[in-house]
Amino acid sequence: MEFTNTTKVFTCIQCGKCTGGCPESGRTPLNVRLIVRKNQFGAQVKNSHLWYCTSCGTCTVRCPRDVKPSEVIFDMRSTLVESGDISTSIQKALENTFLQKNPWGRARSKRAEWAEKSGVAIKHISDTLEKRLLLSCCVHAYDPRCHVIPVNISKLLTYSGIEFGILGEEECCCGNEIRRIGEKGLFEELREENISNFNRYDVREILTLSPHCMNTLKKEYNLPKLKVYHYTQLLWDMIREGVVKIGKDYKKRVAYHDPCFLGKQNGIFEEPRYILKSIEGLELLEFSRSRENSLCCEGGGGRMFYEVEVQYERNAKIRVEEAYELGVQTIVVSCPFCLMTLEEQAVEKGIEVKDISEILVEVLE
Amino acid sequence: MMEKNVLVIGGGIAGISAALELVECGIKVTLVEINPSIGGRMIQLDKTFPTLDCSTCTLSPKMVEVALNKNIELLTLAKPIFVEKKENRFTVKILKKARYVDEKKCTGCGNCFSGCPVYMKSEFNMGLGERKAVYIPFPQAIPNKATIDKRESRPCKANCIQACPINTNVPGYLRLIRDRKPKEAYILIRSTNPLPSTCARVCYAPCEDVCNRGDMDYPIAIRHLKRFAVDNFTIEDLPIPVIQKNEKKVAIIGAGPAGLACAHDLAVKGYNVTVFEAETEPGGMLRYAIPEYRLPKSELRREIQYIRKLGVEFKCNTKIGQDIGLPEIIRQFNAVFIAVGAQKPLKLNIEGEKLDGVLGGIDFLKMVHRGEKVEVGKRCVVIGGGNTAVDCARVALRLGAQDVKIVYRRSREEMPASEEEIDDLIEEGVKIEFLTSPKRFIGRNGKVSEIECVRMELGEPEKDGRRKPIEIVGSNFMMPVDTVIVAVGQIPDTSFIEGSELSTEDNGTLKVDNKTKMTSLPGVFAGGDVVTGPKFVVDAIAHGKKAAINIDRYLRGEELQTFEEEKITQKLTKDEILFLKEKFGRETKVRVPKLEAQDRKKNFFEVMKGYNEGEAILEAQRCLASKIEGCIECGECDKRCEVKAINHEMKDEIIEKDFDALIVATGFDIFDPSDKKEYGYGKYNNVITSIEFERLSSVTGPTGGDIVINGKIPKRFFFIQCVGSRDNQIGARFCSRVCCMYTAKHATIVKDRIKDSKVYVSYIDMRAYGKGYEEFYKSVQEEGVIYIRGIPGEVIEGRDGLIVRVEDILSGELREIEVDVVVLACGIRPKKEIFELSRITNLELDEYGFVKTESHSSSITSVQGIFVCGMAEGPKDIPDTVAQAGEAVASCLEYLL
Amino acid sequence: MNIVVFTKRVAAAQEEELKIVRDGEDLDISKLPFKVNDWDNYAVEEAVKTVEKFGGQVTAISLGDKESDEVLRRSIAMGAKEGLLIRKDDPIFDPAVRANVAFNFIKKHNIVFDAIFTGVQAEDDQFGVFGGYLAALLKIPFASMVIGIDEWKTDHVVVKRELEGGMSERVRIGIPCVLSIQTGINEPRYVSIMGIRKASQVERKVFDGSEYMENIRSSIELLRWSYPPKKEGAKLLSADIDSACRELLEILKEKGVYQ
Amino acid sequence: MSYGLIVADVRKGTFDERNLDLIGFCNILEVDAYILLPKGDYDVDLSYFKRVIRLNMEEADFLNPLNIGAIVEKTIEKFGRPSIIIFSSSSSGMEMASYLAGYFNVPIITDINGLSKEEKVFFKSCYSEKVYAHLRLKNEGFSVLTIRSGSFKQHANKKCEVTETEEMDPPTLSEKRSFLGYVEEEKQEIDITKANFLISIGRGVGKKEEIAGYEELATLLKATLSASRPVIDKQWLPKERQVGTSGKTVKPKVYLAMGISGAFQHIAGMKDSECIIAVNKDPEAPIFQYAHYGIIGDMHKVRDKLKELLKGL
Repeated sequence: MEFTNTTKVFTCIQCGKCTGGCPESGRTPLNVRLIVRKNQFGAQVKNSHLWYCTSCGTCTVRCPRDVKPSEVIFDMRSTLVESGDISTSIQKALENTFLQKNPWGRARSKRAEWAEKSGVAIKHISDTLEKRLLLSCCVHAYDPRCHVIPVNISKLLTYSGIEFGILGEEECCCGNEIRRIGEKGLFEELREENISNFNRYDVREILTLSPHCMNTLKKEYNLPKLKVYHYTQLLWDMIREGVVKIGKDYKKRVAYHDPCFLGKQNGIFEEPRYILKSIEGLELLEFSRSRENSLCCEGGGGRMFYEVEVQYERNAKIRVEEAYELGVQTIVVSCPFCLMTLEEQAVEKGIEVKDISEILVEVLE
Repeated sequence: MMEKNVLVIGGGIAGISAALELVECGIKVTLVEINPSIGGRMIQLDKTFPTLDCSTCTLSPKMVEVALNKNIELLTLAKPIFVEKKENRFTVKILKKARYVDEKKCTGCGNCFSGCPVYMKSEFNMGLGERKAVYIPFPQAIPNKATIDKRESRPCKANCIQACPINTNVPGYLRLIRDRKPKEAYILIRSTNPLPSTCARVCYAPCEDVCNRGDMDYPIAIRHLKRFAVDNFTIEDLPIPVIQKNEKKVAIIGAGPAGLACAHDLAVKGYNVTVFEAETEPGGMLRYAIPEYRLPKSELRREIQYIRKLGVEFKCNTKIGQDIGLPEIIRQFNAVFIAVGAQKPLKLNIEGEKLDGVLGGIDFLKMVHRGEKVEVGKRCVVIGGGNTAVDCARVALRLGAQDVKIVYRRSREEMPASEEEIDDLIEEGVKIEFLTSPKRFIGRNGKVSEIECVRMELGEPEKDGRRKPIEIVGSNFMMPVDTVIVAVGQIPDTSFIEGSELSTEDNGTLKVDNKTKMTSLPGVFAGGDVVTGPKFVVDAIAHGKKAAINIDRYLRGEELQTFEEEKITQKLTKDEILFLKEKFGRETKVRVPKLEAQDRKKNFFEVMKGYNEGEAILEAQRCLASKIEGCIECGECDKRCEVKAINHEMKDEIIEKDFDALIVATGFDIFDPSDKKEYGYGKYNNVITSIEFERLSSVTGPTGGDIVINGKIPKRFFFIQCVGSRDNQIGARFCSRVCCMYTAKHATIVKDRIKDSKVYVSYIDMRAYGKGYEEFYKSVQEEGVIYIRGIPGEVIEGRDGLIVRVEDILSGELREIEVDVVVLACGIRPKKEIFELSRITNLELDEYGFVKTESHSSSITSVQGIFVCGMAEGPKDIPDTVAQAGEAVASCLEYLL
Repeated sequence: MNIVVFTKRVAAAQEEELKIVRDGEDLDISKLPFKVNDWDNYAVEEAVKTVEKFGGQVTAISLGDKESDEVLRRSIAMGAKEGLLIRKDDPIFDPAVRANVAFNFIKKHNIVFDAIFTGVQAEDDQFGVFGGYLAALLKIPFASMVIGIDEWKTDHVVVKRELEGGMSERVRIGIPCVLSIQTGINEPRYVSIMGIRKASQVERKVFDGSEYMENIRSSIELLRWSYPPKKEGAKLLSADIDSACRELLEILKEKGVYQ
Repeated sequence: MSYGLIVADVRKGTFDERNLDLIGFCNILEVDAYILLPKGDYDVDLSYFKRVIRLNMEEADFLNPLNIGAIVEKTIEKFGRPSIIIFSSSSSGMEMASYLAGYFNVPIITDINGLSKEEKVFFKSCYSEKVYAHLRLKNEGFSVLTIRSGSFKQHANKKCEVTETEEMDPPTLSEKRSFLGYVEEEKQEIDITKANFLISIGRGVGKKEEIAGYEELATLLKATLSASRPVIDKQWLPKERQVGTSGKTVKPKVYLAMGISGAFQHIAGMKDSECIIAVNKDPEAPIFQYAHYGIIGDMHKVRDKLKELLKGL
C-alpha cells in the first residue's frame, strides 16, 4: 500500500501516548502508534485495522509531537478508498452520499421532513432577514428518533422570536464523516456544494445541531466570515439572557456525556452543563471520564456505517454501565451519534438517553 | 584595583555558588532573590541523584554562608526592573517588595503565624502543605524572617470588628469558614468570646448592621456563620489551657453573660473565681429569660460547663443581700464584680395591674424557664414592643394560648424588637395591635378579663428620635383577655447595695466609672445590664471582659485601663461600591434555614437551623475580605508579635545601584500538567508532580518524609516521564535532561521506604548520561522497579485506585495498570520572569526562552558583561549547574579584571 | 481479450416519490438523482476483474443522453480502457430498439470483442432484454443471470447462471458471446471522486445515436403511466396465532421461497 | 385463429406452477394456448391446452436459448404463426424470450403483470414497482411476452375439450452453448446478502437459549437466519449475520422480521426486500410501517406454532 505523507509522521518519537489514550486500543486490534510507525517505514498495515478508528481525535489532541495520528489514519483510509478496496457498507454510505447527499441514500426531497413535526412555520433561509441557518445533520434529517432535535430547536427559536431558516431539500451532508472515512474528493464536492449554498443565500451564521457538522464547518471549510456554533451555545445564551425561562423541575439524576466532536475536539464543555445546572431539581452528576477525557461512543469516523470484525464490549455499553453505577437516570447528550449509540445500550439498563433539547423543552415555562 | 561589584540574579544553587565564588575572589556581590528566601529549587529536593545525598544538608551551609558573608548583600523579595549599561557599568534598579515585617526587628519566633486566619498553599511544599499569610517559607530559610503575603488591599473597612463590643475577628473567621476550617474559625471566635454558642444564636449582631457588603447588596449573615463554626465544634473537646494559679480570690455576683465572661477571663489568668447566683442555675437572663426555641439550654450549659472546668466555682441559690451581704463578700474576696443584671419589670402604672392574670414580662419568662406551670388561658395579650415582649408572646403561643396579641403604642417602625423576631412572630400567627395603648385592666372575680385600650397616633419626634404617641380621644375599646403580660422594660434591682458605699444613677442603674468599670469602692467593679440598663448579651460580655482586664490590673497593682466606647464605622463610598459591584457582582445572601412556622409554633424546638457546609462556604465567601488573596489585615499577627515587627504600612522600595557585571541565575519553572487533562492532575489527588513527590518524600516536607497520600501509605506507584518535555504542543520540543534520573531516584526512594511497593516507570527512551548514571539506572531496575517503554495515554479512575492505560511498546500490548499514585515527571520550562529580564537587559533567548549563549562557552550571553549559569541557560542537573556557576564566575572575572 | 460492457445511466427512484405528470403521459424524473444502473455496475466490475485476470481490455459503451458520460467516466475509473457514448438525447424506451442501435453501432464500427457484458436489467424500465436481444442479432451465444465465471478459455467460457429457489446451473458458452451479469457476482469496487476526476482525463468518444437508427422502428407504444394499487402499511394477519401462521406459510409459498 | 405459444417453464423434470399464469394469460386474451414441452414425464394437466407440442429433446437443450429460435421456426412451419409467444419471467424464460425476440427481431415486453384486454394494453412495472407502464404493441407479426408469476394464474380455469398432442423432432441443436450441470449450493459460508429468504431476529429474542429454536425454524423453512444489532452485540449470532447500516444490506425475496422493532439503522439495511413480514408484540413498532404483512404477537409463540405446522406437514 502506498501512503501519502501530508502529515508530520516523521516527528513521531513513538512514545505510545496515542495508543494509551485510544478508546479502541486494547480491545480491538487498533494500535495507532504502530500505524504511524508503519507509515514512517511505508510498511504494510492491515486494511481492516484502519477502520477501528472512531475519529474521536483523542490521539491528535494529546499527541505531544503534534503528529495528528487521526489524520494519518484518514490519509491511509483515503488510499483504500482510492483503490476501491473498502467494505460494502462503507461503500454504500459513500455512494449514497454522492447520490443523495446523505449516507443512507434517503431521498433528498425528504430532507426536511422533520419540519412538519415541529408545528411551527419554518422558513427557507432565503425568506429570512437575519440569515441564520439552522443546519441539521443527515442523522437528524432521516432518523425518526433524532427528528425531535431540530423540531425542539426550531420550536425554541420560534417561541423566543429568534429568526432562522433552513435549506430544506438543498441541505447537503457536511462531509465530516466522509472526510474521516477517507473520501476526500467527495468531501470536497460536499463542501463546495454547501459553500455555494451558503453564498447563494448570503448566510451569516450557522447554527449546527451536530458537533460533527460544527467541527468540519469550523475547521475544514475555511469560512472566516461565517459564525458557526453549536445549538447548546445558543441555548445557553438564551437561558442566560432570560429569552427562555425555565419554569419546571426536572427531578432526576442526570449525567452529561461529552461528545468528542463538541468537547475534546472543540472545547465546548461548559454550556451544556450550564444549561443543565440552571434546571431546578436536576441533579447533575459527572462521569469520572468527562470533558477532555470523555469516553468515545464509537459512533463517529464511519463507524456508524461500518462494523468492525472483532466483537468486543462496546464503549456505549461501558458508558451506560458507568451511568448505572453512578445512579444516573438520564444520560444527556448533545450529538445525534451519541444519542443513537448510547440509547441502544441504555434501554436494557432502564436508563434514558436524551438530547439536551428534549430536557429543556420539558422544563420550559 | 577598584572594588568590583557584581549583581547575581537568582538565589538558587546556581546563584549561591556564583555569589560565594565571587566573594572568594574579592568581588562584592548583591544577590537578589524574588522569593522570601534563597535556596531555589534545590532546597525543595529531598535527595540528589545519583549519590542520594541529602539536598538540604548540602545546600543549607552554603545558604548560611551567604547570610553570614559581609560582602554579599542579600535582597530577597526583589527583582531587577531596569538595567542600563553605561560604558562598562550597569545601572540597575531593583524592586524590593514590602515584607510588611521589619527584618531588623523580626526574630523569626513564629508567634505571628499561629493567629493568622489566612491559610495559603505553601510554595515550598508545592501546595501540599499550608502556610499562613504571614509565614517563613521553611525552617532553614535565609533570611529567617517572617513575610506577610499581601497581594491586594482589603476592599472593605472591616467595620464588623469595630462594631463588635468584643472586637471579634469577623473577617478572620469568615475566611477560615470559607477555607473549610470551621474548627479554626471556632478557636478564633473563642479567643475573644467565652460564649460563642450563645452569641451565635442570640447576638443582635451589630457587625451585620455595619457590614460593608450591605452597602453593595446584603450584609453577610455573620451570626449564622458563627453558628456554623459553633455547630462544627465540640466544646467538650476544647482543651483546658495550662493555668498558672494564684492565690487571689475574685467574687462575681450574677452568673449572667457579664459575670460568666468575667469569670472565664479571670479563671484563665489564674484567679480563684466564685460566682454567686440567686437562681438555681447559672446563666442569668440567658438561662431564664431567653426562650428555649432561641437558645437551647443544653447549649448554654455546655458553655458554662467549660467555664466550670477552668476552675470557676458557682454558688447558686445565693441571693446577694439576702443569703449573703455585699460587705461580707467584699471582705472575703480580693475583688468583686457585680453583674446582677436588670431583673425588675417596669410597670405601666395603670388601673388593674395587680389583678390576677397580669404578669410582668421578665417574671413570666422566668416562671416558664424555671419550669413552673403557667396558665395563660386562651387569650393572651402582651403589652410592649421590645424583644422581651416578642419573646413573651411567642412563649405564650407555645404554652397553648390560642389568641396571642401584642399591644404596642407606636408603629412597626419604632418597634425596638429585632426585625427578624417580629417577622417570625407574625409568621407564627401573633397579631400586633399597633398604635394602641392599654388604659386599664378590668377584672372579674379578681382576675383580669378585659383591657380597655385606646388608639394612638404619632406626634412630634421625641428625644430619642421616635415620634411621640398621642392618644386619639374617644377611640377607646375593650379587648377580652385571659392573661396580660406587661413587657415594657426592666430596671436593675439594686436593693443589695443598701448599706454599702455604692450608689445608683437616676435611672436606677449602678454607678461606675464607665471607662474602667470600677465602682466608687476600690476593687469592686460592675458591668452588664446593672450598669447599662437592659442591653444586649454581647455588651454584657464586653463589660465582663473589660472588668476582668481591670480586675487583673487592680490585683496586680497596675494602672487601670480605660476603655473607649466610641465606635468608628465607615461606609463604602459610591465609587467603591460601583467598583466592587463590577468586580464581584451581586450575590444573594444564603437563606438562613429555619423551622417552618407550623412546625415550630406549638413547641420549643430551636427555630433557627444551622447552615450546612456548602451554604456556609457560599455565604462566607461573600465577605469582601474573603475575596482577596493573601493577608486580610485582620490584625491577629500584630496582636501576637512581641517585638512589634509587623508593619502593614510598609511600601515597596526601588533600590538603584551600579554594578560591573551581572550573573543571571534565575533558574527554571516546572511544567504545570493541569492542561494535560488526560493525566487527571488536579482532578485526582493521587496524581502528583515529581516536585510534589520531592516534598512528600522530604524530611522537611509536610509529612516529615513519610510518603503518605490521602492518609494512606500507597503501595503501587506509576511514574510517567516526559510530561511536558519533547512536546511540540506546548512549545517544548527539548528533552528536560533531568527527569529520567530524578524519576529513577524517586523510584529507588519508594523502593527503599515502602518495602512491599510496586513501582512502574514509563519512558520513551532512557537518558542516563553522566558518570554513574547508567549504573544508577541499572541498580534501580535491580531493585525491582519495572520500566515500561511507552508513555501512558491516560489515567482513569479504577475500582481501587487509578488505572494507567499504557502501551508497552516493546510488546505492542495495551496495559491497564492499577496503581495508588501517579507521579508526573514534569519537564523544565524557562522561568516566567526571564522574558521580562531579557527585555530589560537585551539578553537574547533561544526559541524556548532559555538564555542564549555562545556555542563554545555556555555562560557567555549576547550581552557583554552579563553571564548566565544554571537552568536559566537550559536544562541541566545540579553538578552541571554548579560547574556552570564556576564557569560563569571565571568568565565574569576574566571580563572584569 | 476484449470485453465490451454496456452501461446505462438511470434515475435513482428507489427512495423517491415518483411523480406521474401530464395526465399519466409522463414521469417527472427531473428532480431525481441519476446514477449508474446497479446491474451494469456489477457487469463493469466483472469485466474489469476478468481482464485483470486474463488480460485484455474493457470498453464501456453507453447509449443515452450526454449526461451518460458520467457512467463512462465511472467505468473508466473502475478500469475500463475507453468509453464510447452513443448519444441519443431522447430516451429510447423499447429494448428492441436499443438492441438494434447497439447492433448497428457494433457492426458499423466493426467493434471486435470476445464478450459483451450487460447488466441483467436496467433499474428504470426493468425489461431485462437488451443482452439477449443483442446476442441474437449478433448471432452469438448468450447467457443471462450470470453469477459466476468459472472458466475463461480462448474459445469458450464456463459460467454459472442463477436459477430459482437458490439453484444455479453451469453452462459452457462459445466465444464471442453476450453475458448478462446478475448482481452479487462480485463486490463492485468503490469508485472515489478522485478516481472519477482522474478518469475524466481519458477521452470518451461520442457518436451521434441517430446515425444508427435507420430503419429501426419501435413497435411498442407507451400509452401512459399509472401507480400500482396503493399499499397501506402492513397487512395484518389474523390475531389468532394459529391462523396467522397458516397464512404466513401461504405467503411464503406464494413468494416462492418455501415450497 | 391465431394462437398463443407457451414455452413451458420446466426445470429438473418439474412443470412449474408459473405456467398457470401463462395459461391464464391466454385465457384472458381468448387465444388458444399451444405449449412447447420437451421430452420428459411432467406432471401437467394437458387439458388446459389446445395443442401440446412434445419436442423430442432433452430438457437442458430445450432450455438453451440458442435453440429456441429454430424450435419456434419449426413450430411456425408446422402450425402457422402464433400471435404471441409467451414465457414466464423466470431465469430461463427471460433468457429465452429476449434471445428469441432478437432472433426474429420482433417486439418484446417482459414481466407483464396486468393487462387491459379491450385496449390490448399490457402493464409492466418500472422503477422497482413504483409505477406501471401501459404498453401496446403496434406490430403486425407476432411478439414475445414474459409474464410475471402470480399475475394471471387464477384465470387458468378453462379446459379444452380436445387437446391435440403432437410430437416434433428438434431442429439442429446449437453447439455454442451446452448445459454442464446443476450446482448444488455449497453450504460453507453463509452470506445473508445472497439469501432469498431471511428470518431475522431482534432484541425481542430475550435470551441466548431461544436462538436455537429459531435456527431450527430456519432449517425447517430452508431460510437463512439473520439478526439485528442487539443480538449480534451480545454475540448470540456471528457478526456476518447482522442486518443494518453497520452490518449487511439485504434484499431477499422474503424478510421475516421477528422481535425487531425497526430502528432506523436496521430498516436501512432491509427495506428493499421484496416482501417484509414482521412479527412483533408491539403494534406501534416502526417495523410495521415498512412491512407488507404483520403479525402482532409473541415471536416465540409464532415460532413454535410455525414449527408445529411445518412438522405436521
